[in-house]
Amino acid sequence: MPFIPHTDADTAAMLRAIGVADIEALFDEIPDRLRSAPSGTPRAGLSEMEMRRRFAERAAQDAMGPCFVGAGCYDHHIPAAVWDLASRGEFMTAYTPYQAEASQGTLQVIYEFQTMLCELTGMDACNASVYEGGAGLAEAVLMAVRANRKAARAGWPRTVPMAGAVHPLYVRATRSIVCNQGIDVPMLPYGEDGRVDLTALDGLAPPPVALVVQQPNFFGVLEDVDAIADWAAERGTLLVACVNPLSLALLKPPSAWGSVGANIVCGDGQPLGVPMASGGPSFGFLCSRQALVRQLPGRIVGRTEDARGEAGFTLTLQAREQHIRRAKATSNICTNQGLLVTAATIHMSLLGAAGLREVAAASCAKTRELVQALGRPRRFSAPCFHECVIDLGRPATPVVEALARDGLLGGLALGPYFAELAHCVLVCATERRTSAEIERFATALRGALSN
Amino acid sequence: MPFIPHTDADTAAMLRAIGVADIEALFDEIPDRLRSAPSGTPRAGLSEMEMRRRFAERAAQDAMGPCFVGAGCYDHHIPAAVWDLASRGEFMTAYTPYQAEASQGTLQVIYEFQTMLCELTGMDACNASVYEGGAGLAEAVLMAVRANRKAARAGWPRTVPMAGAVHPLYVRATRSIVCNQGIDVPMLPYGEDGRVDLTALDGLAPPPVALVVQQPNFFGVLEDVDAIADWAAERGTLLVACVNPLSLALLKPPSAWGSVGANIVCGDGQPLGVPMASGGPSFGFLCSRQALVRQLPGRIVGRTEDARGEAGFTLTLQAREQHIRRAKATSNICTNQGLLVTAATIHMSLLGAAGLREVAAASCAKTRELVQALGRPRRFSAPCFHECVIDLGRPATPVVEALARDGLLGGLALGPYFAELAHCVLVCATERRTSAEIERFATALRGALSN
Amino acid sequence: MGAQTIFDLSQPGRGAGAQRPSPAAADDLPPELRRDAPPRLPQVSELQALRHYTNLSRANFSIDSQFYPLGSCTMKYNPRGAHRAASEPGFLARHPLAPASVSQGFLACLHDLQELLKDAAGMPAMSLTPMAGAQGEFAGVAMIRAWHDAQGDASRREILVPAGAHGTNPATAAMCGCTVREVAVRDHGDVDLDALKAAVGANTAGLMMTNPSTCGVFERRVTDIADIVHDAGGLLYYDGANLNAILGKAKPGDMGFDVLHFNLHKTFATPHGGGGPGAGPVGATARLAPFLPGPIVERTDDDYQWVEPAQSIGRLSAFMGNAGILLRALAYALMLGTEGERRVGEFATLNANYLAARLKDAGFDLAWPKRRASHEFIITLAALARRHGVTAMDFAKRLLDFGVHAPTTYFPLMVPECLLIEPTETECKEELDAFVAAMECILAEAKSDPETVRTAPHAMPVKRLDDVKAARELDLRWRPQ
Amino acid sequence: MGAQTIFDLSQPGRGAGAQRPSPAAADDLPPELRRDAPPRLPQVSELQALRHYTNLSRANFSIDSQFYPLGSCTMKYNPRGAHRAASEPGFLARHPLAPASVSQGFLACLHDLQELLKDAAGMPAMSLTPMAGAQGEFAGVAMIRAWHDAQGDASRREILVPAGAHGTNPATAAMCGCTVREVAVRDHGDVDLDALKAAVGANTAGLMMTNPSTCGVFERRVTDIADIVHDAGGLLYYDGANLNAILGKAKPGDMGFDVLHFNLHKTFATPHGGGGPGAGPVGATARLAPFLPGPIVERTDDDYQWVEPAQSIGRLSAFMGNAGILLRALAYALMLGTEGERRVGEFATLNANYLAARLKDAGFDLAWPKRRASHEFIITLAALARRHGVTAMDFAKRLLDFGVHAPTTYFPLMVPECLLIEPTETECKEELDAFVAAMECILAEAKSDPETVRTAPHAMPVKRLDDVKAARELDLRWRPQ
Ligand SMILES: Cc1ncc(COP(=O)(O)O)c(C=O)c1O
Ligand SMILES: Cc1ncc(COP(=O)(O)O)c(C=O)c1O
Repeated sequence: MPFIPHTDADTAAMLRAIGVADIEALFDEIPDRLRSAPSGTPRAGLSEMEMRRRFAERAAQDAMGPCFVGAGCYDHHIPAAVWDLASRGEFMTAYTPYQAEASQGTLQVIYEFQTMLCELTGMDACNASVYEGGAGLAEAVLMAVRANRKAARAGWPRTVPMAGAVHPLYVRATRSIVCNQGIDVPMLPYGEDGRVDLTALDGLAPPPVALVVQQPNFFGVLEDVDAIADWAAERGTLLVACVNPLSLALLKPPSAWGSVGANIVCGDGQPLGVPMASGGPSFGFLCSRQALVRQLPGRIVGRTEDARGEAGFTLTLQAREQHIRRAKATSNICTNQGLLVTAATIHMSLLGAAGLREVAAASCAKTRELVQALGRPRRFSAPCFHECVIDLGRPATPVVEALARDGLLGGLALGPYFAELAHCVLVCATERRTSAEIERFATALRGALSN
Repeated sequence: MPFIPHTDADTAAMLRAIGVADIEALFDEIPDRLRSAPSGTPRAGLSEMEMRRRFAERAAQDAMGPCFVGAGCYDHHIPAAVWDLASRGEFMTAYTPYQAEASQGTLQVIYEFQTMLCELTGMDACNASVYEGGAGLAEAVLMAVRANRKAARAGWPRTVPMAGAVHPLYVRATRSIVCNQGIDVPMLPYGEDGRVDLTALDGLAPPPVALVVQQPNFFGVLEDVDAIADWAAERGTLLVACVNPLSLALLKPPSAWGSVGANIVCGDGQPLGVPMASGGPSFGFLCSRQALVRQLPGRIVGRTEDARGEAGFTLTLQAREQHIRRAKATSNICTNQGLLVTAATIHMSLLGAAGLREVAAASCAKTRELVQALGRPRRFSAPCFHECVIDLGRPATPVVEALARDGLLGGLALGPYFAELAHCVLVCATERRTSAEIERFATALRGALSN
Repeated sequence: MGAQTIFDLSQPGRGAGAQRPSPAAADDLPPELRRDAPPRLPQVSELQALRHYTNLSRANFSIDSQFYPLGSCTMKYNPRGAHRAASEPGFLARHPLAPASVSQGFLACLHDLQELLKDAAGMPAMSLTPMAGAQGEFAGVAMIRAWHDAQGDASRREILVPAGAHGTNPATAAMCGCTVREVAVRDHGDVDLDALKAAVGANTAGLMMTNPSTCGVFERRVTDIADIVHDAGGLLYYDGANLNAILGKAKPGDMGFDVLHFNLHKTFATPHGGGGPGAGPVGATARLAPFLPGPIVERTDDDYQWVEPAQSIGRLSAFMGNAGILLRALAYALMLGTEGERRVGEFATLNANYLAARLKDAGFDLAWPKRRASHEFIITLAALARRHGVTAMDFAKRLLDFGVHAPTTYFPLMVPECLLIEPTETECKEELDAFVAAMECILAEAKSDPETVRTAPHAMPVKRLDDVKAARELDLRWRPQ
Repeated sequence: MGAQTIFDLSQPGRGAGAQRPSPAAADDLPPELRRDAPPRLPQVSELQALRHYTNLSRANFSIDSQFYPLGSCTMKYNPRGAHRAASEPGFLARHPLAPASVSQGFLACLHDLQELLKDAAGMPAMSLTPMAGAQGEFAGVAMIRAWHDAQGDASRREILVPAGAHGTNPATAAMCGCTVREVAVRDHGDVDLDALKAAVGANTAGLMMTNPSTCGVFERRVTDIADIVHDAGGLLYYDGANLNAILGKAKPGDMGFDVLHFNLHKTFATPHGGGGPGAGPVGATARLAPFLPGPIVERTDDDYQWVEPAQSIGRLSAFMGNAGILLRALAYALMLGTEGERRVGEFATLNANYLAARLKDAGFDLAWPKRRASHEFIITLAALARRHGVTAMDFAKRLLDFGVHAPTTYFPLMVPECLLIEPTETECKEELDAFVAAMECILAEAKSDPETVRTAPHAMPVKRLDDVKAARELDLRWRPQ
């Protein structure tokens, strides 16, 4: 029997110490009619060997050639050291660092992580992660609504519009979460250039409590974030910036958007050392200006001193959290995505600003090469980052399916997300894609389109 | 540039401290005509990402279906914990434990390993590994020749016969090593049952210094070790037993062979948690009776006390070794196969005697199932362990090549090792082989034989 | 050294050269959108980073290195085999939006896990998507809300929780736009049924509870509770954090619960990762099934497909959940088998009752001495605190010096100076005995030398940390001196 | 706790259940060949084993956690990328006797490595099979012997080594059936040419030496040495343990050596593994090439093939060598590139000379103050030892308390109370400065408080260990009490 160390002698001695005849007796407070065995035919336990064989076979079933899909999850190189370190038992099997003195490793990692994210985003504070990008955006919206005192005082409606090209799956997650607090999340239209059309908002009075913009947006297009930030600042609307942290190695930090910058920055950390792994676990991050620190959800680590006056780290501002503040907490989040934060911290240490910049630039360049090689028109005119919408001139879903049968992920068909883009695919080529792979995609696409 | 941390400022400060103008100046004692750059076109350094892509492609090139070859290297299950632990930096990147106080981890692991091997073999002492099975057998032979005082006194010729079915590659390695000390290694014939034919020795006077027997032998056949051990003991010939350590979970330990047992036990530890990995790194082990401890080559760990009287571990009997005894050392071995010993120790802890016994028994049973399924006659009549020689009735090498093209390793063709067995293959099915895989082999073989 | 950060090791121009792709221009990005100055990330060599994080890891306690009798957290052995199985290259490289047609291996795994969990829950429907217990709770309360709305009963916005409920329960209710009402717990740790009867009414959306409860005892009248809530028109949410105690022995579905979550990072042994990730699959009875969050895997005759339940509360995250954790949980469940699952509950309970008995003998006060411990139990140090000025927190910190992680302190809130102790089934008797010995030793110290206990820990990388200073003089990020 | 072994944790009937295959009978094995009683291996749970070995690992120093200025050992950073690359499933699962036709990926890797190493050696032939430096030496001396035999000159059985040669050199010569003769080293660390001339003769098989030598200096008259030996009919063996110093700067083949080995676990950064494994490829000039040990990879027009050299000394192991280490070395060399290789030698030398200069300033005596350090250098504490009764060993042990591994002590043998210090190129200036600070601190202690130094270490898991007792009261295996 796996994992249980008790010998018969142990069990007997323990039962004696308790003073019962058998283990069954320990369940005597459970009413008989609630006792039940697992139903169906009993499953024999598999040995580790058998279990791994099953997993290996199933994983092999799904093995694919090169991946040209991004859409919030990117196939970047991860240095071997990242997961060799993050998988050390002391990181991987540690509990939440509530006992600070026995958790200095985890705590210092988070403190370093917070610093790195503040550097990337230009914000003053960062939490120790939320679940992922979509749920993180929901937390950011809730936070913005809580934090906009002016709006609350003035009784503005709880409306938080989103730029039209915010990741549609982030929008869905945000809506299902924030609707329970009566927050309305309307979508703004996107223009022919692929960027948000703010004129749709111009008439609004009172203005929205907060506004969400994504940079680069779902289409890979770069928004005019200066104009958006200024629009929001002028109206007392809090600006929530949803960003790809890797892009910030090249792009202006949200703190520097327009004249005053964004108020809250969120996003998904997957590009920072997290394998695609079907999209999870990854981690969401949430940063803010100093003024909003007490509205942040989730854990935050602070540096302090020990009884000898030496520096050390501990969870702080816990009065925001559910285990202290209960129904009045800033969020219900408890378990977060700590191990991924550890990996990301190590990843960023190994890459540094220069390395991240080169990864971002190489991904941009590869995507340019890809678009060129595919020879199909871009759907949107504005500059893009490392993703791009391509018009195939016919329904895209069957084409993508055909490419998949050919063994490659040839972009994301957009029809299921935007009916008007049913002929389009969103493609991405990270720094890992070789010219040979790009050529393979181009050839396969030509084949698929000629059928 | 990878791995070198020096900034320009560091380099400048360091050169200043040394008092030279540039790094070049530090090489001024090398005569000019000996200075040389690498020849050929310079190779650009690859990033880790590029390097790993190359390796991944090449490894994928060699990916094979199920392995039915043993012949000294076996496809056993290895618990995930084994290498997760052995790959911890503290084990993997530690140096030889010469500084005992800073190496208690490695030292205690070796002490535990020595104990486990003594338990398996029944011997009194074990070293901390030699390179592998073949070189280990050479060390055992050298050791036996050094240790047989009676033979030396009596001036017996330096002859160490080997049983005819000792692994032919072990024989080759042993010969190339021991021939330099003028030791002759004749092969004894094997009989129709696949076991050694000792009658060939019976006439010999004086008897050989030592005798080597392998159990199970290269053909997978079980030798009559009791008779062999008694034969050797009666004549003052030292018996070197070469064994598969896994088999000792089921089989009689060499200490119990005949009335007095073997004197020296060696073998390869690969079946104890070491991946096949093209045959290396694995490790050789060498065990002996107490009387011969000082003749053991390589490192040995002993338990002792520290200055407070607490137990601790240290390298001991170092006066046998090259760094102390130089030309009079028992061997020139320095770097051994330590990390593999660590893995094996963890492996044995996880499996325990019962687990090893079940692995061995399951491998025996699978091999029986395989032989049955293949439907070809066994070549040797004596009982076998988890390998078996099968007669294909036609030259085996092309058949094995055909099976390989089919994606499976269908046994080892024996022609290159034993001309008289050119129609035979040595097959093995470990506990990892499924009935489906066995069926696949059987079908493929039928196909190959019907061509 | 303790607090030398990676930034302190940084030097301009240093880096890990092997991690840099070949430089590429990105000149076509509009200049006004580019950043002026690079972020001040560390500039260190690969070895410096490796050594820094290796040594930081060594400043942690973990299951792999210590015993963690941490009540409510179920810190049991996290099988390395499950970790490796989930790390198969084919799984790690799978893009979340890969078509289902080329994802049948992955979908088959999720489907297997759904089936397994349904059986353990005693419920006919399961969604794997919630990323932790709290997100499972959120899903559950949102489903309860949506159900009432679908019945045209939009006034039901009150969630009841027993006193001592875990903080995520009230926080979840609030996040779902509900109000929270506490129900008292009686002497022996059971819910006060009279108080419950008084609390339910037309506004009752539902009740959230654990069973075994956070008091470490099995709620004996759970079906009465279910009847009271159901009769009042409410629904019952089962917080599965304590499921380890009854795995293979009893099913929440049989107790009258309508919806539940699992903490796979507890009951199904996936690692806690220093705070996460986890997974909180949510199960439902037939009437709540249409409201489950998506996506869910459905098996057709030909293959596996993603589906969204008809009246789904929606997505809770962009993709499908913490896939890697789900795979680990499946690996664990497969290794257990039916028999192994049953033994989990049995030996978790045996260990807890043994430890309770031993500690009682050693002179510690059990919070509910007349009850069976479930998988965990509570001792209260209130008397000790009064007598020797040594608190539960002091005890907890001192335990660290003995190489044992502290039990959960001051939870549940209604037991003064308490330690909530959960040994789990994967610890052996010797480990439990060593814990008792440490507790006895600290108890003796508390009497003879309370200062040592009060100023503990002494053998950790840092001494006791000043939390007040941390909160007052916020230092949330490194800055150059 | 320190010395609680895995056997002390064992209980009859305990085990790691998930590691047991389904039981199978092996009834057909002859009863007289079966064992009576099972070996007394540990019976522990998976968690017990995991925790035990995790904690044991934490009692080690390692490159991943500490600086190791260990002369002659080249303890530099072992890239994790190389480790992962060599761990590709396709490589780990490859059987050593798989036909070459289905091993082209692996053979291509070996061939690339052979080519790389030939270039670094300045020699036209290379065999990868030796499993460590000492086995490379064995191959080399056996080849020298075989060459003389092939010339019909079987009387040449004497191997010369400079005083202070590494122990493996004389031991190898002896293992090859040769006798050993030492040649003196002069004041500044160079070989005494007169002594050499006197030593060579009709029995001279060859000379083994390192260059830079074990004295940490480059042998300036190496070509004169080569001429003397060659003129006397002998051959020259290059011990490549110190090649890190001249990588990309000079080649042994150009210096007149006939055969050499690499220590890939030094120069090519493969991990030492707590004692091994390593790899010791052996290179040869054209005339010695036919004698190389096999197998070697040859590239034909179509593919890669295994070949055995015509007059090969034979196999040194059953299969083809430490494949996994060879793959790691190739990965490392590929990441370096030509330019990176050159920088290895340069920065290894820079670090050594910097450290030597700093220590000299700090008052330490360099063994050869007038010479350039190569990648390593020697300080002698003889004066200190006399004055304060503090030995080089005491210094070494005290360094451990500062979190630095001790340098190599008492080697080479001819320098009294010496420390051989090799920082390697992968350590940064701050690390070297911290080492100097520690040395200064210990120097001050040696004067003010020698007892602290003499009884060091104080911060390790154990105090100084009793080696004499270990050798006198041999305890080489655990036994039940
Ligand atoms: C009783 C109880 N409920 C809910 C939770 C929340 O689960 P999670 O941390 O996975 O969000 C916990 C976690 O500790 C718990 O103990
Ligand atoms: C100078 C020298 N030669 C030879 C060797 C032997 O190499 P190995 O330990 O790989 O057998 C060493 C190892 O430390 C060495 O330093």
